[in-house]
Amino acid sequence: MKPELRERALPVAAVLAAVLLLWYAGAVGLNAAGAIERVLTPKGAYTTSELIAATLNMQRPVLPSPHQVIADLWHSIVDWPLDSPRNLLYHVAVTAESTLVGFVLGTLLGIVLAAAIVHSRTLDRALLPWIVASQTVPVLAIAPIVLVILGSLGFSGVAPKATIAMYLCFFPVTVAMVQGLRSPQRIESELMHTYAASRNQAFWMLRLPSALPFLFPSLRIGVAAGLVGAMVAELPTGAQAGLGARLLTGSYYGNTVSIWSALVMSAVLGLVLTAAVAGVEKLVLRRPA
Amino acid sequence: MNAPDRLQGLPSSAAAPTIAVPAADVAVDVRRASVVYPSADAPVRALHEVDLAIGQGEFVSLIGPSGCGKTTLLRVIADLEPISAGEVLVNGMTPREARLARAYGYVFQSPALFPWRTVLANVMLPLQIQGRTKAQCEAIAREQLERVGLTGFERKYPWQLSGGMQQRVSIARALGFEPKLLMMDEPFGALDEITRDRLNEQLQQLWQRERRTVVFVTHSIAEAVYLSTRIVVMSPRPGRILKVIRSTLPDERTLGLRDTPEFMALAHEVREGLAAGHGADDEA
Amino acid sequence: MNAPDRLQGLPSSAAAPTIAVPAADVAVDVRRASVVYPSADAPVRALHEVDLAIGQGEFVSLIGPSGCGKTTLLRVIADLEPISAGEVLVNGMTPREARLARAYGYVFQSPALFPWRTVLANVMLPLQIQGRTKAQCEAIAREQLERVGLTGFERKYPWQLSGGMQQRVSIARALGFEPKLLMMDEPFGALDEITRDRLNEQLQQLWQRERRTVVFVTHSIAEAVYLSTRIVVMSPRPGRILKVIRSTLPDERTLGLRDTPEFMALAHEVREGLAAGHGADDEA
Amino acid sequence: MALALAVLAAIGLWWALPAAGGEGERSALLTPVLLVTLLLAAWSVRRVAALDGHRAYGTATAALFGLWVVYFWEVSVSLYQVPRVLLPAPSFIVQALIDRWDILAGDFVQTVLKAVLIGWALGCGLGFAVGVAIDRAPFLQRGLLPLASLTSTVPLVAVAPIAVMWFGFEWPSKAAVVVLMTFFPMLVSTLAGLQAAGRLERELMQTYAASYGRTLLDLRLPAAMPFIFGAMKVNATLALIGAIVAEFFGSPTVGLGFRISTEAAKMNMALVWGAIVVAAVTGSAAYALLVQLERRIAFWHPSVRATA
Amino acid sequence: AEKLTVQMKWVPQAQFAGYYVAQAKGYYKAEGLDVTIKPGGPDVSPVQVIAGNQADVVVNWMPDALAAREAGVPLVNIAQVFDKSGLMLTCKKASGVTSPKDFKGKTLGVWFGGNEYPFLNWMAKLGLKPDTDVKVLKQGFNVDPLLQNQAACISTMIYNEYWQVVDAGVKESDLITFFYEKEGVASLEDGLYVLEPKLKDPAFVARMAKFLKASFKGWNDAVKNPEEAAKIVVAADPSGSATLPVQTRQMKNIATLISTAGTKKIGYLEPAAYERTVKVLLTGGSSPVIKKDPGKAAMTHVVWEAAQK
Ligand SMILES: Nc1ncnc2c1ncn2[C@@H]1O[C@H](COP(=O)(O)OP(=O)(O)OP(=O)(O)O)[C@@H](O)[C@H]1O
Ligand SMILES: Nc1ncnc2c1ncn2[C@@H]1O[C@H](COP(=O)(O)OP(=O)(O)OP(=O)(O)O)[C@@H](O)[C@H]1O
Ligand SMILES: Cc1ncc(C[n+]2csc(CCO)c2C)c(N)n1
Ligand SMILES: [Mg+2]
Ligand SMILES: [Mg+2]
Repeated sequence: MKPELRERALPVAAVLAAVLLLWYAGAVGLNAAGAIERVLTPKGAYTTSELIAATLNMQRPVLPSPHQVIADLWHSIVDWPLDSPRNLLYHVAVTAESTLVGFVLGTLLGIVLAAAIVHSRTLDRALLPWIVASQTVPVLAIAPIVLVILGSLGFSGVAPKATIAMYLCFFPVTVAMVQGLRSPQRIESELMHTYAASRNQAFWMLRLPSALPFLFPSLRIGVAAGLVGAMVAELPTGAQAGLGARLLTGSYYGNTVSIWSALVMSAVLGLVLTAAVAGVEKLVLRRPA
Repeated sequence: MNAPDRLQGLPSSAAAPTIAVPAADVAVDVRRASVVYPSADAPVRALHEVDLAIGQGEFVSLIGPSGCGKTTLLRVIADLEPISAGEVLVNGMTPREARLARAYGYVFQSPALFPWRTVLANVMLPLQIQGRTKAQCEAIAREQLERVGLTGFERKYPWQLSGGMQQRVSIARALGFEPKLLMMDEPFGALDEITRDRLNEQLQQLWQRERRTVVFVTHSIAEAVYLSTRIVVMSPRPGRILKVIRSTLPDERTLGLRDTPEFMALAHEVREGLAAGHGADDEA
Repeated sequence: MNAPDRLQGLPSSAAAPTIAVPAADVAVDVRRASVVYPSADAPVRALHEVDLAIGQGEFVSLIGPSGCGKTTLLRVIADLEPISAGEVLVNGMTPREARLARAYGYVFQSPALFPWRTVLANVMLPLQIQGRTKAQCEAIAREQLERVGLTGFERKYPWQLSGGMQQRVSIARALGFEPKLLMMDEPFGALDEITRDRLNEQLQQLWQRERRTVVFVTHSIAEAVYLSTRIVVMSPRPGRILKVIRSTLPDERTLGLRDTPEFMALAHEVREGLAAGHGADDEA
Repeated sequence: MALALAVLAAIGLWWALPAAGGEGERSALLTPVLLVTLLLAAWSVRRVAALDGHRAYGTATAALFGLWVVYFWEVSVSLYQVPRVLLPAPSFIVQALIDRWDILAGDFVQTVLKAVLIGWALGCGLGFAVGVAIDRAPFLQRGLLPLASLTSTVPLVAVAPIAVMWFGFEWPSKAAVVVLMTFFPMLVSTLAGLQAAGRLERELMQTYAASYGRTLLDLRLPAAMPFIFGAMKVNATLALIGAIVAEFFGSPTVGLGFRISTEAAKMNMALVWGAIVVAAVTGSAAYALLVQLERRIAFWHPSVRATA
Repeated sequence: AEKLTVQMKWVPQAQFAGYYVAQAKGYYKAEGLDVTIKPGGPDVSPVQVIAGNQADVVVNWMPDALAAREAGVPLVNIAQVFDKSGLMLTCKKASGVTSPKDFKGKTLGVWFGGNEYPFLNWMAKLGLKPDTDVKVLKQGFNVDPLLQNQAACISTMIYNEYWQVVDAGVKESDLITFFYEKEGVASLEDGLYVLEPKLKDPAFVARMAKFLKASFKGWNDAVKNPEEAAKIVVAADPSGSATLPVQTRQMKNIATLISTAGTKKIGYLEPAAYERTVKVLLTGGSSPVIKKDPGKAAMTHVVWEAAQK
């Protein structure tokens, strides 16, 4: 177990180190102009190390340095109680909730749609092109309207946000599942055919198992898409709670550092969610060596 | 012109005129069936006006050069391939109805095991589909696996088996659910002679005991002669029946029979038919 | 204990002590090689301390019950499977070096054709990899396809062929690039007897002409006796060599030979060995 | 037959619409009629779907279904008097499409031809290239994959303002967002696709001592094609959404996203939906094009053969 | 208590302090109202919200409201809290802009979505053609374009974005500003709007009057005591991004836009100011926000007068 851990951790650590290095370099490069203009006075009189120090600790940097972001994260998590809107974890929880609800609904919808499409020619021909078209409708553009309409239908709380998350979530799942459910080799389908297996049996015993390798990658993409959807949906709910609202207000108040800490948090949340899906995948597709 | 009478050698009507066959006695009735595979260049005539009637309880072997349409004929009977012309009846029904009535079992030319199922679970599959209880399924599956000499491999996955072992799993799977009509496409092709002999003997005994109808594709002349009540020799391009040979061997058979002159004469006849089929090929 | 001397019957050294074999003459040298497949339940000992030396220009057949490790042994020589213990040398090199030197051709137990390539393009593949010109590749491929009787199918895709035809494409592919060492895993398993005889004859002539080293897996005793200079009988669980039979037939062979008493005696010997192998299996 | 019946009912309903009088009873009366027409429409779609023999029948089914959706949208909007600022009737949208086509054409050029096309090509190309490159380096794979998956979980609403900050207002910042969005799906699919070649096929190439490049070219890439096409298709829709949404966060005064956001604020919903229609048609067309291309290139794959 | 929902135009900040103060201090409750304040944001359209029946009354800018009227959502102004515009163009002196004449050839950041018409009107007045004489950017909701020097000037509010520029480290001496109010192209900002048909219902009018009464009280308090108002706003921000010093400063700036605070006239829409805004909107650029004069139908004093009792 140990060496395996090292085998996995080492590359991640190495790449992470490289990224941090690049990040610092980027911070110096991108912030230099602003620092020279706004921070380093009198103009022109500064040493290189002063410049670097200034770029890495600006009030309103183009790209905040990693330690600024980490410090901000740390303070937001440690300095406030968990249920305070100033604590980032509070917003993580809000976003995670709508993401998860949307993800579960989206996955179910995706699988059901795929199963229906695979089994019904009418739906395959009539629906599939429109499902594709539905995804080319920019969500953010209609999210406000969708939220208003959902609101007038009596949905409130997580439901509207989860709906948007679901809308983004179900598509990759549907596409992958349609492909997966159609992936059984001809001879395998014919075998089931000779048994006069019912559609139901063929679905559970052949189509679904052979679709699983397609399903899980799509779930990983789906959960990420759901997270994006949940955050997008947080904007037109009026900048209330959630990581999306944090990003918005951070950007609005010009607080670059808090944008980046919300960004890092959302990425971490995404990573945790995909890792959870990957864990389920390992469990389900587990085969003895 | 050269095509033999489609009822030639049918046991219950060896002497009777063709029309006299009572429908109840005919398990499979293929009438002037043709199959054409469309293709970008020239369409392939895989079967051409094939006529064949197989009685209940018969053991019919199909033999012929590679690519002559044996698999296609089996697939037509099993409702896996539509015919371009002609008519096919299975137990008096269309192949489709027969399939839905779960009238037959089919062993494919390649094993077609599900990689996510263990060996045992693969054999249990058709039984589960028929809705038997889990315990029943498992008992039958274990028994069948023992028959093909795979006890101890129940919990392995298909990819952990050798080619011949996979083929044996596939045979066990088809035998397990005791179909009235059994179709087998080169089931013993990947087996060594000893194992093959053993399974041949078992299949022969099974047929003895239960008189199921069997349609059997093989490349081994000895196997065909040993097992069959009738041997159908086919020739390719277009795929058609060249000759139907009625076995003169007694129904009760042992492996020892293979050294008898009667056996050898039959084998010789089949070989000649085959050679003729190859000749037809070369002409084309 | 029962394991035969690994050099038993090696032509150039039939009488000499084992160490005297000049390295240059040995094409394949397997020394106390074992392969264990790890498994969740009990690990499978697919090969157990196998000893085998194959001289340049020999035609060696491996025969044995299904699952006895024939494919595994071939894979070990071809550097497709690592050995758990022992040593394997191919032309004095490790299997890996030999593979990189493109020292051999391999025909798999199943056809392994690329579905996106036509039949012709599939046969051209190894030639293209060797960097021959397109025209050359195509000429050779067409010639090989003719040999296996598939002229006219060049532009079809694999899924449009019957099982036997696919297998023949795979044979044509392996023969096309004229490897010094040829490994064939049940190449003729899916073919009818006539086609099989024809290809047997061609293979025999090829070997006559060019004296390539061939390691050949088969389930047909007749085929093994007809083609081989030595026949290796294996037995399963754990996979090991039971017996090595040196052919007493002349190098020059025709199909007629098969009716000679000498041939039959050899076949009998092989069959006995096989039966013994099956006995070993039943004990386990 | 079914079609004719449904169309008849639909026309009847259409006439009844303006004719029906009083506010309240109007919808009460027409709703059952609407439902019956709905059933007839569904039936007609089924019948068309059952048709066989020609490729065009598939498209016809989809088109018919779409027409019915548009029809019921139109009817319901006027029947239930949905406010125009929430959901305009299709006829309004078509009107806007016709009247303002010059504006929308400019937006199309700005958003689709510049940002989407370039971003999509770059993102897919990069994802593919990196996938092929790190396929050989398990070390990098293990290190980069989690990181790359981060790029897909960073929501585009967060990236867009940053992209504007770094790459300016013009299309390069939108293209950058698109690159980031499309990169990860392509990377993951490429890696999965490269693993898709069967063991036997790989071993065959091994016995030929085929070089890495040869194996890649002759075996692994062809085997990966269905996966790569899958990613390209998903990316086509992602890229459109990405570019449009990115324009919400600062843009020149042209572009589909600009149009949608500014016209929405001016309550000009017909033009908003007009822009959305342009986006949807573009996306669907791109998708259909890729499907056709896939049929040509991955013709051998069972999933393609099954539907061919 | 009677339920009432009000939709803000932007995120919770001192711009809406009056409502938050009235809520926090129980003025609404005292009137027998149970008020829900919905925060807004760049993606929230108050018009859509009220059209979808998700709010009874909205805070909106007049250009947006009048455009909505033309698009079929009959909004009516019932009160105008801000009687002055806080909108301005902020430029860096380093860009070379010293007066509106220097705009030619420069890049200017503008808020779109109805807010661009005062700007277009101004450009028409200056004789500058957008996109040829000046390059127009659709500005996001922050001030980065100016800080990154992507634009010579950007739109700011006196109470908010301007200070963000300053907070970012740009010295006020390095900036030059142009007020719309002073250029004569201003339009009315934060006012309260309801749907016209509802005003037929006396009960609705009465309820709105109570709302106005309490809100005005809140506004008066907020103007008088900015520190307290800021505290209330910060506490009401669910995103946790608002800070006390920033909101205090904003409240003080907001106070300057409500010149009627503390008087009887608070919230009264001057018909002259209304007409001036309509004129600006009718003449702005090539495609004006509104094509026909709504007349007096888009405003009413009925509710305001009822609130005076
Ligand atoms: N899907 C297909 N598309 C086109 N042609 C096909 C297809 N399947 C089979 N064929 C052609 O039909 C002919 C008969 O094939 P079939 O599989 O029935 O032969 P077979 O007798 O079973 O041969 P084998 O003994 O080699 O298995 C062959 O020539 C083959 O090329
Ligand atoms: N990948 C694997 N994992 C685990 N066990 C395996 C694997 N491949 C083969 N085996 C086992 O190794 C043994 C030898 O297999 P091998 O394929 O060499 O047999 P074979 O002699 O070629 O048989 P056949 O004639 O049936 O092809 C078998 O018992 C098989 O179950
Ligand atoms: C998309 C969009 N951006 C800016 C504004 C202008 N605006 C109205 S209220 C407000 C808050 C002031 O700090 C601002 C900036 C708008 N209406 N819509
Ligand atoms: Mg066949
Ligand atoms: Mg094998």
